[in-house]
Amino acid sequence: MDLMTQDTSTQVLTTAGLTKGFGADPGANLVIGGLDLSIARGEFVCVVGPSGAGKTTLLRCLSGLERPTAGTIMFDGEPIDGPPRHLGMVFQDYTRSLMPWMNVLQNVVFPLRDKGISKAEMRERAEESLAAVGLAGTESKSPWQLSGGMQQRVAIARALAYRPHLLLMDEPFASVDAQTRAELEDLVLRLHGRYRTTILLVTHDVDEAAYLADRVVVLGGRPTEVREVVPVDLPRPRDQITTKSLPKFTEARARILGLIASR
Amino acid sequence: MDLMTQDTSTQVLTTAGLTKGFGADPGANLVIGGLDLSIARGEFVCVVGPSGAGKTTLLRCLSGLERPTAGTIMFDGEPIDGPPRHLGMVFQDYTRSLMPWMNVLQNVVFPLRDKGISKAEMRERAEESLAAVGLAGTESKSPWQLSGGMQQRVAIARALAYRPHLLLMDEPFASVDAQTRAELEDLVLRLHGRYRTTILLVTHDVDEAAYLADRVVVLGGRPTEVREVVPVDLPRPRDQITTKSLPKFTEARARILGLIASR
Amino acid sequence: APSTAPETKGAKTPITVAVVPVADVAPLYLGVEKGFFAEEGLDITIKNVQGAAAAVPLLLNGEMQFAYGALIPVISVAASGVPVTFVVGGIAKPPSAKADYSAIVTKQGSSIKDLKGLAGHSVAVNALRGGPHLSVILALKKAGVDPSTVNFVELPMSDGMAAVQRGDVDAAYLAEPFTSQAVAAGLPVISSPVYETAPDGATSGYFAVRPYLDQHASTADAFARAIAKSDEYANGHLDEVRAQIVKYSGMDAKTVENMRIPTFTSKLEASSITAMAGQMDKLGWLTARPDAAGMVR
Amino acid sequence: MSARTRSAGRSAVRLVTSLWLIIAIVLVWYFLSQGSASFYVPQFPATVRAIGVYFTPAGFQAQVLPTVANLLAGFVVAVVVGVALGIAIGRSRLLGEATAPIIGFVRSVPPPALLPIAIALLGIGAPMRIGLIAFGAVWPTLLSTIDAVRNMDPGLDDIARVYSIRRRRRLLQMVMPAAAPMIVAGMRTSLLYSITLIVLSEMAGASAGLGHSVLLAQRTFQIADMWAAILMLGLLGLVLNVLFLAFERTVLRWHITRHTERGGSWIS
Amino acid sequence: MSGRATASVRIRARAPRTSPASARAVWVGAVAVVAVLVLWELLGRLGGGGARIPVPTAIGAALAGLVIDPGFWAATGQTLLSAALGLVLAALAGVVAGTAYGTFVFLRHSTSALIELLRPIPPVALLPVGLLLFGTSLQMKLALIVYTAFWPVFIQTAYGLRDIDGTLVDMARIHRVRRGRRLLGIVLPSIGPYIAVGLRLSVIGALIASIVSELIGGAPGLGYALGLAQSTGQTARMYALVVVIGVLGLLADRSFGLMERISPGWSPANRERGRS
Ligand SMILES: Nc1ncnc2c1ncn2[C@@H]1O[C@H](COP(=O)(O)OP(=O)(O)OP(=O)(O)O)[C@@H](O)[C@H]1O
Ligand SMILES: Nc1ncnc2c1ncn2[C@@H]1O[C@H](COP(=O)(O)OP(=O)(O)OP(=O)(O)O)[C@@H](O)[C@H]1O
Ligand SMILES: [Mg+2]
Ligand SMILES: [Mg+2]
Repeated sequence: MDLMTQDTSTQVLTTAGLTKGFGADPGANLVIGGLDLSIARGEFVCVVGPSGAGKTTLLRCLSGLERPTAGTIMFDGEPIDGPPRHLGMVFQDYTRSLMPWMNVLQNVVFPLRDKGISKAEMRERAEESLAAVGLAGTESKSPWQLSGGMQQRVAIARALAYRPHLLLMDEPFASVDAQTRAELEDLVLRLHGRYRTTILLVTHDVDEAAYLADRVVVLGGRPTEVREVVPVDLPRPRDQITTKSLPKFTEARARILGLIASR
Repeated sequence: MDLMTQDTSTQVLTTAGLTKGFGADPGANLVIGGLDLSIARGEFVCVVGPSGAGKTTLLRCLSGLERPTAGTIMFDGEPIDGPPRHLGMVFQDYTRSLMPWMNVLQNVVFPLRDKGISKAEMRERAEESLAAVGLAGTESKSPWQLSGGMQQRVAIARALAYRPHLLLMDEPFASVDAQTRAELEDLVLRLHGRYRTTILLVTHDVDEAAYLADRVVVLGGRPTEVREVVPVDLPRPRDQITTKSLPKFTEARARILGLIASR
Repeated sequence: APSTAPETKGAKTPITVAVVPVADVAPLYLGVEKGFFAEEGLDITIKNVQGAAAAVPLLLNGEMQFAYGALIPVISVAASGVPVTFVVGGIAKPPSAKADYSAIVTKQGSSIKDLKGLAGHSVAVNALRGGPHLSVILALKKAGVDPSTVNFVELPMSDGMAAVQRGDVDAAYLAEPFTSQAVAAGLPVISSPVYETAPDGATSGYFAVRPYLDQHASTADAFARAIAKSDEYANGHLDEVRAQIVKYSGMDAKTVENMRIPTFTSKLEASSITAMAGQMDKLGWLTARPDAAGMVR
Repeated sequence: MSARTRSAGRSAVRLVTSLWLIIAIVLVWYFLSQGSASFYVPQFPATVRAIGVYFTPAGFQAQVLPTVANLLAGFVVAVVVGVALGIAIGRSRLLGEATAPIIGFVRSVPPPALLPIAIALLGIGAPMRIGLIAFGAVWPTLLSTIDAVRNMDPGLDDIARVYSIRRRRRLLQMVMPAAAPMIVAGMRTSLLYSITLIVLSEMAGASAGLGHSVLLAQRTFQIADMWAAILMLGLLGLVLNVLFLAFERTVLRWHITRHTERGGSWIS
Repeated sequence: MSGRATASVRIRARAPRTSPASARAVWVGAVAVVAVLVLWELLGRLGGGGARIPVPTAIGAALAGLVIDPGFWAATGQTLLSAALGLVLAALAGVVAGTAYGTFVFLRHSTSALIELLRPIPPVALLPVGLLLFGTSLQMKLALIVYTAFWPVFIQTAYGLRDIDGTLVDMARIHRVRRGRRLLGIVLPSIGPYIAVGLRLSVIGALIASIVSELIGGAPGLGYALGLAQSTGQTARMYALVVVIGVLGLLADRSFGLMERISPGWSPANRERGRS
């Protein structure tokens, strides 16, 4: 784990000894036990790990939603205290993160309000990002009139329309079909390329992790630690056919799979 | 599409011209348009199709939860009117299908009550199925204290403990890691082999569909119809390594992928 | 500052009087119609309230100037330290049992034939520690019955007759219009308590608070004079009284036709108050003995 | 160990924060009323003395006990009827449509006008009082239950239907828990209504009781007595509230812990 | 594949839900009301002397007498006006105070004991104080109405705050959505069903408080008329007034029920799924 030796000046997000437990005595029921991680500006990091390992918990801590039991989290060189500016997040529990009393457009636009963005631009951004996730024309539908995968894409569209500097995504493509998933992966890659957004994405799909990331963080153990960080040294821009046929891709993929299976 | 020519006496579930629309004028807003399908007793059928195609809607109609706009559904030779007996179902929206006022064990045991099953057996079945999905020891936790993937597995455990004759599963493994997913696939296969349960499983993972199913139903079109039914002629019992390395598997997989991509 | 002397014609003094819409206040309405109050330079507004106690806050805050009330509740108010004073009398003790607007009634065929029979039974009164309650107690004493053997039950007068008929209570104290309704329904009357127990002179009156009276003595005098004139006129014109009652209470003419109309009097003696207060005190109803002389103007 | 001292400290802080305002108000009252001649601000000592009467054995038995018994009985009837009827109405469209106008009408009848009806139907004893309290207090629970049941997550019904859960179990273990947060809110208002309805219920046929004391003191202008009886009603409310909160914590444990552990305040 | 080709796909046209359903509601409700009235009339006529509640036909006659009296309409106007005014004030205060109470822990802990002590004070008991302070004016009525109508909204609002989905709050925090916007976009819609129940209770509370204040305090209005009828033994007229008040309450309740039906189309009760 050579993360700590990296130049920290370019680091957006750094954790040191991040520890998190739940319940009346959090110290005794640790979910995450002393996790060190650091993410550079503009980096695309994927997180993989078994179900229940603490990936969501990690994201909640990094986003400032949850206070760690011990350890520090630095964002842009300052200790984090509540969600920082320009942070976007796609929640794993996407159905619950949509407001049933708002239609799709209103849901997407909601975070943009009060941010000094003109009505016209809000609408434009929302429509653009809805179109990008393949939901053009659903603007006036209610969330509960959409299929599961469509709801998930609304949540993604909301995060995209927000144009965050740091984007945390918790299994964002879990409920969409293979074809759409590939399109969404490429969409996120384009976003990353265009705006240099720093992205942290949790996934269960090893191919996806290898395809998207600069580095893949493999979590494991009890309490959870960073098992290994696998650098993915693939050229950008990437695309589904060429990138996935590169030997380096297969290599990274195999390495991650091996790490996961060895638990 | 040679479904209609099959011997219908062994068919558990048959639909003819199944049509479903929503809204004030369902006829004008069709989601499913005249779908014919028939599933034999003990068969394992996977359903794939783009997000928003109407897979969940189809499952809801088949389970008797939703009334079709037109067409008929026969269950064991009789028109369906409400959920039949011995039906198990894993909902796509698994978080919502667990009751927050019950702990994990109570949630799993809940459908078993009043069914003439002894307390001891209920508990045994629940613990057995919880262990099978890798959740031994979480019995007394509340659903909201579990990770997304764990909640999904509770929902699966509930369906398993119920020992249904017909099991409908809506993207049941969407939120679990690759390793666990493989284990759960094998678990479902064992269940299918042991009890001859008829299973209809919706998935976005083509590999999964090919690995599990006797036949894969590919949905597509607008309104949705059966695009094609791909028979998967692989020997049972199957296992992750051998089965997936058979040429027939690759063949089936490629065929399904081709059908999906051609939309 | 409405303290203009009544003699100043033209600008009339506006006053508001709080009443309970029963037959007792008919002279007030009649006097207004006959112009007795205008003659005294008063521009009068009449407002209904639930009872004497409910009127007190309105007198205290100056929204109303006079209120109608029976002796007992006003004595209670005075005993608690509010400086209330009667300005003029209201109704007098009825001249005969037959003319009594009050009655204790029982059920048809009841074994209770007189007050003696009430011992060990229950009687409904509309307000415990109120005038009716005291009347019944005094009537019982007079008949030689220990009041403590009687179970007094508080019940709105409008429900009294039905409660007797159903047997919820054995007897009930009623006043008009319920007395005549009960008589018409055939309920036996076993006592006319007000006639039997009330002191001579007025049993009710119009009262005000002393700070007001101190500043507006002439208005109070004018009011008292107008009431006296009205009483006199009313006592001589019962038909007009009934017509007034129909008008302001909304009762139908037939009911009012059968009602016993009280005798109106403007004379209110301090001795009546002393006597009543003494009885109340004996029963332990008062925290302090009010100054009876100070309660009459 | 440190956890225990921390929690002890926390409950001490809790005690202080929950009492300081009351203490402050009592002090202000004490000093303001010292020279007061106002008939509506009774002197503090007189009021305390009047309250003291209720705590003598005789006073407690005559004035407090019957009132509390009727109150609790009325409240329980209101809650049981409200929840049962509410579930029935909430789940049956026909019943809902049939009862809507009757409910809307009946519940707007002013309580004082109910008194004669109650007397006509139930006499003047305890049943009438309990009936009046129950009748007046049933609405919050009833309306909450109807609304909660109607707004239940449809997913729950799906589960019940798929697994053919029996009606009884559906009611007890799905509908009622799902509706519980809102039902409990309604019950809280019902409890409040019950306490205020005591006064009405003791307007007829009573010769003792807290509600009767309020009326009697008002009529005879015993302001200190009136405030004493009113404060007793307040104290009664306070005590019942503590009991209710304990009940609520048991019934809604899952709801409350979920809210505090997952979610927290919207304003954070 | 011959089966599917047949053109005879029978689409069961489901009529739009709203209008015929509410027509049915009126119809069913009317039948139920008539049934109750007939039962009452029969019971009253057969029950004989003991019951003192007049039968519907007698009340109907008194009602006919009322509606031709212009004073009655003026009284109705006065009662309704003060009730409506008080309700608006109480609802605003209840939502604001309830939200603050449910949100701020220190505030809650500091005031809960005091509130629990004050809440049970019956409005009727406060009347003398109200009369002293405000007389029989509109303010007195309003004070009593606001006091009565405030509590249900307050309690419901405070409870509703516990029922906000944590994920929505997290979503708002992540996007640094302003508090005001959270309040409008998340908090109020979430607790909407709670407030709705509170309001439905309050609207009747306001009406009743308006009437009671007139009945006891002597302010002009329907309650005043009711008190007059009661104290002068005009039972049929009294019940006719009760009927009028009940109908007013019913109308108020219905208008709120209608509001509820219109606004949250998203509420599960109005969704298509789960209604089969
Ligand atoms: N509020 C809570 N109270 C108690 N335990 C919790 C709570 N939240 C999470 N946990 C526990 O923390 C662990 C990690 O949960 P988390 O949701 O972070 O897992 P995850 O890695 O995201 O899993 P998945 O891939 O299934 O979503 C789980 O064992 C879970 O039970
Ligand atoms: N209650 C409803 N009202 C209106 N439209 C609905 C409703 N339910 C579903 N739909 C529409 O029906 C279509 C199919 O939805 P369904 O949930 O069956 O899709 P799905 O195939 O399961 O998709 P996914 O893979 O994303 O879960 C969608 O376009 C959706 O918008
Ligand atoms: Mg997770
Ligand atoms: Mg679906």
